[in-house]
Amino acid sequence: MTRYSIFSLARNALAHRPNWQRAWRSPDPRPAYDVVIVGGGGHGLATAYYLAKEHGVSNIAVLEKGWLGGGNTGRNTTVIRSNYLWDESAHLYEKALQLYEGLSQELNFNIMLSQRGVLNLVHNEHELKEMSRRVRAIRLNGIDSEILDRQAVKAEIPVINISPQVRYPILGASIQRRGGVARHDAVAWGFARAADARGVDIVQNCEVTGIDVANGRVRGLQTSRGAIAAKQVGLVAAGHSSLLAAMAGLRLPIESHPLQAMVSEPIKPVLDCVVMSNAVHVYLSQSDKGELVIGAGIDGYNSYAQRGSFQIIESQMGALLELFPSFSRLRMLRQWGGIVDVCPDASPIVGKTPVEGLYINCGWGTGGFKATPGSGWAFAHTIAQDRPHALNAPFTLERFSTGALIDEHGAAAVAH
Amino acid sequence: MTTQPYRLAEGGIVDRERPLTFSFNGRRLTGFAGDTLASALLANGVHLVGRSFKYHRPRGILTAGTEEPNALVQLETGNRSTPNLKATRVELYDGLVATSVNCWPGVSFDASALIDTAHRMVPAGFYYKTFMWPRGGWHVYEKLIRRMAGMGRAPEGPDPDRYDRVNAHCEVLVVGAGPAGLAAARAAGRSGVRVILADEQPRPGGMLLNVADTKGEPGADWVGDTLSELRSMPNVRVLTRTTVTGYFDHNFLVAVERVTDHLGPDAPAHLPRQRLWRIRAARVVLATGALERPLTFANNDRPGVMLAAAARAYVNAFAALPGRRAVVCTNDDSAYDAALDLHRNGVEIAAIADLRTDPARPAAQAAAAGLNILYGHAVVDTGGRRRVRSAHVAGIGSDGFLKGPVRALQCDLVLMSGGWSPAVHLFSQSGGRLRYDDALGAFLPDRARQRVQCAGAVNGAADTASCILQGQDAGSGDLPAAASAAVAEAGSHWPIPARNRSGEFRRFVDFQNDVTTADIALAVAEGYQSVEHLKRYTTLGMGTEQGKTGNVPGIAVLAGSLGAPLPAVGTTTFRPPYDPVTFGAIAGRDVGPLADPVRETPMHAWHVKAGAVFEDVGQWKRPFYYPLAGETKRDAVVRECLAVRNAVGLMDATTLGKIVVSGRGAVAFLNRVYTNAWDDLEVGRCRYGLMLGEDGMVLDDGVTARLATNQFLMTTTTGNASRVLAWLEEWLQTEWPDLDVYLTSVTEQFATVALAGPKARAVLSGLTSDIDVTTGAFPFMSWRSGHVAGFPARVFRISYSGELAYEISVPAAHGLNLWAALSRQGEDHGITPFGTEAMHVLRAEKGYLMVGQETDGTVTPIDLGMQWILKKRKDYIGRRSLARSAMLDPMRKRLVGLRTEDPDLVLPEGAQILPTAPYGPPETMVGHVTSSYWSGVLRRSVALALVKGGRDRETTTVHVPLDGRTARAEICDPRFYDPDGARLRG
Amino acid sequence: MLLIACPWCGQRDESEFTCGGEAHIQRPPDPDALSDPEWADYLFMRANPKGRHRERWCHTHGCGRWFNVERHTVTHDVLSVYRMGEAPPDDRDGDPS
Amino acid sequence: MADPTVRGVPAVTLARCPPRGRINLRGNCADPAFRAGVASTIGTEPPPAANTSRSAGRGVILWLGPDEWLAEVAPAAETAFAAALEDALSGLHASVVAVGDGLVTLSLSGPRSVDVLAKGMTLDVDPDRFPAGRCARSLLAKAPVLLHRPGTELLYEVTVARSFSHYALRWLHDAALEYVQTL
Repeated sequence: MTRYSIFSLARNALAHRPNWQRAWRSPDPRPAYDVVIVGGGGHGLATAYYLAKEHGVSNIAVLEKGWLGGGNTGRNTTVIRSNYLWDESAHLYEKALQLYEGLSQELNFNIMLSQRGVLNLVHNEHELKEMSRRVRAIRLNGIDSEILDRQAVKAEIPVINISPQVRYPILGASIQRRGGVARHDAVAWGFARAADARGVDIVQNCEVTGIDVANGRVRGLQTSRGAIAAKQVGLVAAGHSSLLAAMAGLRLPIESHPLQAMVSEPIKPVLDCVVMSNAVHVYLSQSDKGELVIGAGIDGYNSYAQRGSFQIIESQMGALLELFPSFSRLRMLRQWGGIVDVCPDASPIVGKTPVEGLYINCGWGTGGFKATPGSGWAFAHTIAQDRPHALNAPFTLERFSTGALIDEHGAAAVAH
Repeated sequence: MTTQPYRLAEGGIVDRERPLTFSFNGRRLTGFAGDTLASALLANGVHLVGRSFKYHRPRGILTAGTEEPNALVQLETGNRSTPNLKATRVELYDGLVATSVNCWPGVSFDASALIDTAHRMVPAGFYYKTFMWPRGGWHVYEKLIRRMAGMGRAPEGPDPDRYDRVNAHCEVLVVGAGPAGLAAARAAGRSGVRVILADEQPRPGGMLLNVADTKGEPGADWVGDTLSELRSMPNVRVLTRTTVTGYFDHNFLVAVERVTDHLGPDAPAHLPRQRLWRIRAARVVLATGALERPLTFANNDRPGVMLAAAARAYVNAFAALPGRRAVVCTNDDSAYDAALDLHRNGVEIAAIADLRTDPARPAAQAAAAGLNILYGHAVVDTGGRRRVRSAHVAGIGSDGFLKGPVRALQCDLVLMSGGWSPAVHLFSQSGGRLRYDDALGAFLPDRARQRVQCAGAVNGAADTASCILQGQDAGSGDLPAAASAAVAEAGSHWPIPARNRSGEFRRFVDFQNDVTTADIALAVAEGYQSVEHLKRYTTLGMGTEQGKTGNVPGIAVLAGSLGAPLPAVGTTTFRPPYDPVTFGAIAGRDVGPLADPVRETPMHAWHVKAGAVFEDVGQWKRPFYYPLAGETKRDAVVRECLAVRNAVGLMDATTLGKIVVSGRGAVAFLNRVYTNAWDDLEVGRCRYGLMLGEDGMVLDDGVTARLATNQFLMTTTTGNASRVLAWLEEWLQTEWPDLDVYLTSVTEQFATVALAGPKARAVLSGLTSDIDVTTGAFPFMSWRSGHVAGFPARVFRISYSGELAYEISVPAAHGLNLWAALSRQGEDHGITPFGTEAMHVLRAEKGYLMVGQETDGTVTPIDLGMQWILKKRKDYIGRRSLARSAMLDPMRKRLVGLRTEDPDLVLPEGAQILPTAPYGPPETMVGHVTSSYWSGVLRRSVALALVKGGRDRETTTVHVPLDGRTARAEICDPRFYDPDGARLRG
Repeated sequence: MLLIACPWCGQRDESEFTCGGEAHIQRPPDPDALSDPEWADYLFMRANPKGRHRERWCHTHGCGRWFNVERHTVTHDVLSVYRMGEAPPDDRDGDPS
Repeated sequence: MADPTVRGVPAVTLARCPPRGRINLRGNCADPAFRAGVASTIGTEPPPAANTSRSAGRGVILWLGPDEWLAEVAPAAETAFAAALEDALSGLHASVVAVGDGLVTLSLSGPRSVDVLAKGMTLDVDPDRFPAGRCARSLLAKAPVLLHRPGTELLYEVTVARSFSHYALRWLHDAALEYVQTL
């Protein structure tokens, strides 16, 4: 694969006709693979990449029912952070963040990781106590996190309204300076290009219609492009986890809900970090294009429609304008929804299933994008070694029977 | 008054009696009432109005409507400044101030335009290929790139305007008031049902406003008649300046009415600037018309290159000439009408280059008018910088290559028409399927998912007559008749070959984002071949007009490069909104003082007078503490606590949830929702109860009193009041319908005052004659009814402070008076009002749990050391979950007390607990501090914590890292004060 | 914004309702008789179908009644509404749930 | 357009009604004994039809749910009525709870009252769709309300929980400004 660089750009600029290679091939599926990853989103592509790179698995396919990154990878608000309360989550998301920090170089694809800082605003006494608990735990886990008072918040975000007169005044905030945003499509494309370069077959427009299981072991898949035999199968299809699991006779503790987001028209830079508020339910950042990227809460009903109800946008907008009264005359340019698979404890399931050779990675709820490389890295290990890595060992399906849940509702009180 | 050199002497809808002065980029200009900013600029000969997003190329006015990609302006200054408005949509008012966006120092000389010369270095997606070094370096490059991007600016201060949101219901909603929409509204209106007709323009009429009246064809008169009939119908509501912008499930549509934008800053203050309509329609008729498409020839983006229909609108509707000498390039018939209208108004038509060799409808009129028509020809390039100066015309062979010589024609206007795209956006939003019509070269509405019909140009109808026909049918609910004549056939010559294939040329598909045919070819070559990948990789159609002009040409180019038929490539999904929506309008009234309800108790006024500091608990305002002059929070809280411990205090407990549980099944019900047994509770007695979720985690707690054999009064925590009631109702209605129980919330019916402290009895006894408050007659955990301070009251002898205490409930209307009476009565005893913080301290000294502080949804009663409250045998909600293997783990975090080595040290709540001194992260954390206060009565700090192993670890020392240092504390019994509870029974 | 027909109040806006998730999940009469996995199945496992979905809604800001809704999770069409305790309507043709 | 008055009548009039006695009633309307018990005290049976009210000499009964009603009586008589109902319904599965102090009723009248309500309610409050004797629990912006149209004139009663009354008043006032400029 031609390396991307300022020089290759120059070469092509001078060339009479630019000749860039395809970022990835588009092969027809072969009849059999060692490992088949179902789901061509960030997590699936990352899994394939790390399987090839870290574990030397050579015969891998990624099956995508539509186009690469067309699910939540291309629909989220691109926030990246690792400031989670419980040790289990903190370690997993921190692994992801560390991989993100070197990802552009590793993939030779600029994913535009912008560590501009993520602020979590606090609006009442109860939240102040929660923040204190969270920040202390995060720091003792070796992850960066600071507490800001009202004035410090204003210093970080000049356009924010810290007046005590508003309904829910800002009392302070916590900030993870290593947190930030990245270009979501680039993460999928970068992993796809790098995985393809290592021989992974990435097959788009290939929908899985059945999972072949014989005496407790997975044998292969039925797809819209024919049967494919596989020694091992990893299910990584946010928004369709329950449906795929059902094909193997499994029930999951998951419900799929719409999660909505929107962008404003592009404006000159006014916001240099990511701002979140659980209490008033809104979070936003400004893209490099100048659009304010704003996330709302989850709709209350199950849906696979990638669209939600307008009232969610309305209530989130009221909250936004309380924090940023000067944004009132800006305009919503685009609005969309994704499908999030929500677990009862707002933590993912990454590990083995009762079916031998079948592995599942799902239930990331609103936290999937920020975990992408870590999720793929740990899942690849789980598949290659047929046992979870210490990082994802706590995130088993069994925990719902034993009760050893990892309840991150505090972290997910508002969608990120 | 300055003259308007390009303004026609007559015609159009502008009011020449009402000249308006305005400023553009600092230039004072004049227009007329009825002008848009765009038409006024054209009338003044101004074409260079903006700069493109990426290359900062000079851009002019391309369209006459919502689809405008180029002419974006920043309107007004200060707190009313608004970015990125389309000049083609801004109605002119006197004193209007507009400036071009995304250019510095100005629109005619823009420093950033340098980029354009290096454009080959920055093709689509270039940023994915560089800026990767050094590691983490992107954050640096990013700052520069961000400054280049971004179009207009956000205002600096809060928005001074008001916004409104209103719900509307109708049987028929008609979107668009062109011929089809007007006819549809009239037909529906005549049937007597409620009709809403919404149109984005200031005046209804649609395309009919832009065409010169032609004999026979319905025109302005027809619009006038239809409108007056509609206005005479009480069941019809006509909304102008109203854009229907979102089509959601169950025929819910969102429209934005620009109520005062056309009046500018002087609009009456009591009127909203904009009104967001939330419309629920039984049936929807979409008469949204069609949008003309540009052609993709080299340098098709110069100022003065304009869509043919737009030019027609400016001449006919606004009497503004977009130029003096025009070259027309088209692949469909409608451009001929434009050429004729311009010609009629004195614009010289240098040539009409028609890509088609034999147009279906030969342009007889044009020929008759002596216009120079070149069949099989096209504009292949243009000249000029800040304004088009020439158009290069050449023949196009059937092979798609140039044929014959290239002629340069001098001109100051190039009109293009690449056919029409029906405005199917709303139909697509509604879930309707689209189909590609080869003959029309356009996507048309196919199968609908909701109750919606399309009529007119959006359906492919071309001439006014068939639009009206379709409108009538759709309006009366019939299936629209097929169009007698369809949108004129459009040859799909995308892209148009360039003058010299090697040379320096760009053909723009997305004008705002500077996406060229080459960018699309590049994306295809690199494998970004799905429409969605193309869009994301090149930003095609991601501009502020969402690709209204560029999408179909772009997809056509994609199809071309893939060698696939266009329908196979497909279209991208149309997402709301159709047109950008002001944030303020979406928020409506939910801002400022109305952002969220503020709930106050009947005693609120007293608290305010007493100088209370308030705490937000949900929507409630609760007194946090009552500082005296010069007192710190800690001083005040200590004073309040000591008053309760040594004398008496009173607290507003009104916000606690109160639920009357009545019916034969009441006891059985309580047995199921609480972990303890209720059968043996006597009338007149109270009992503490703990509620679990079915997952075994503590949900809520509170005291419940037995009012009568089959009637109980349950209390819940403030924060959970409504949640618990809803949860109980759910169990009753869905699981236990057989249980005879009714639940009634009386939270708001009663005002409740907690009277706590050794002197509480003395105070109470002085205010009641019919309640015997002696311990024997009124023991702990019982209640009595009677009168307090003359008000009918229920008095509960319960305590959350560990002192002798009563909670007195009276009808809410008497709350303030009761509070006052108690304050007066207690004066001699030093009665002191105390807030929630003192309450927290008092209960923490006693080791009492506080839901939400000791619990966080992951804590079981066993973790809290409350096995005593768990029924052994009988079932209750959550019981089974407590038996799950992980719940029995002895190493779960359990509630303990913490005694700091340094008695003066108050540990911060949330502090983490280590088994050993810290040795560097990641540390092993065994728990955290849940509550921690300075105890005035014990003259030391007290703390509660959840720690692995819990009280089995009593007397062991743990380490608590603080900022900079580590504190040591000993695990102990959480009951710090009066452990055996002698005081509250006394 | 969904429009939901409350069995008592008729068509009302979604904002008046609360969605309670999958319907017809009976609380086991004797929880102690269940294994941990069986209990987890009642507590956490959900069908989460793509297509026809039977779920519980409460008219929270109306008559306060809980009832059942059969709704399509892709089109969001409300296929039927029936009261608590009533039997679900027989499966019609349509997406399998 | 802003018209402070429409044909001389104030476009909108917003007022806080004097205190009322109110009793929350639960019971089985299919049971004749229940209906009779209620009728014998209030003077009329509870309306069985959803979202309707019935008035009698002694009070008004509004439908809240299939087994729930709100009886409005003179404030002074609340306790007496509650006691009488307790007796009349004793032995039945019914519940009688006085709630008069917990609720506040606002009245909104005038030709533009419908438009003001429409700004905050998703209910179809069109006079023809919401005729005299109609009532409904719903939301006014962010406040749970009970809307009632007691008579044929254009007057709507908005009943809210006591702690929401400030919000509801302020909200309605703000929504009405457009039509009356000042209140």
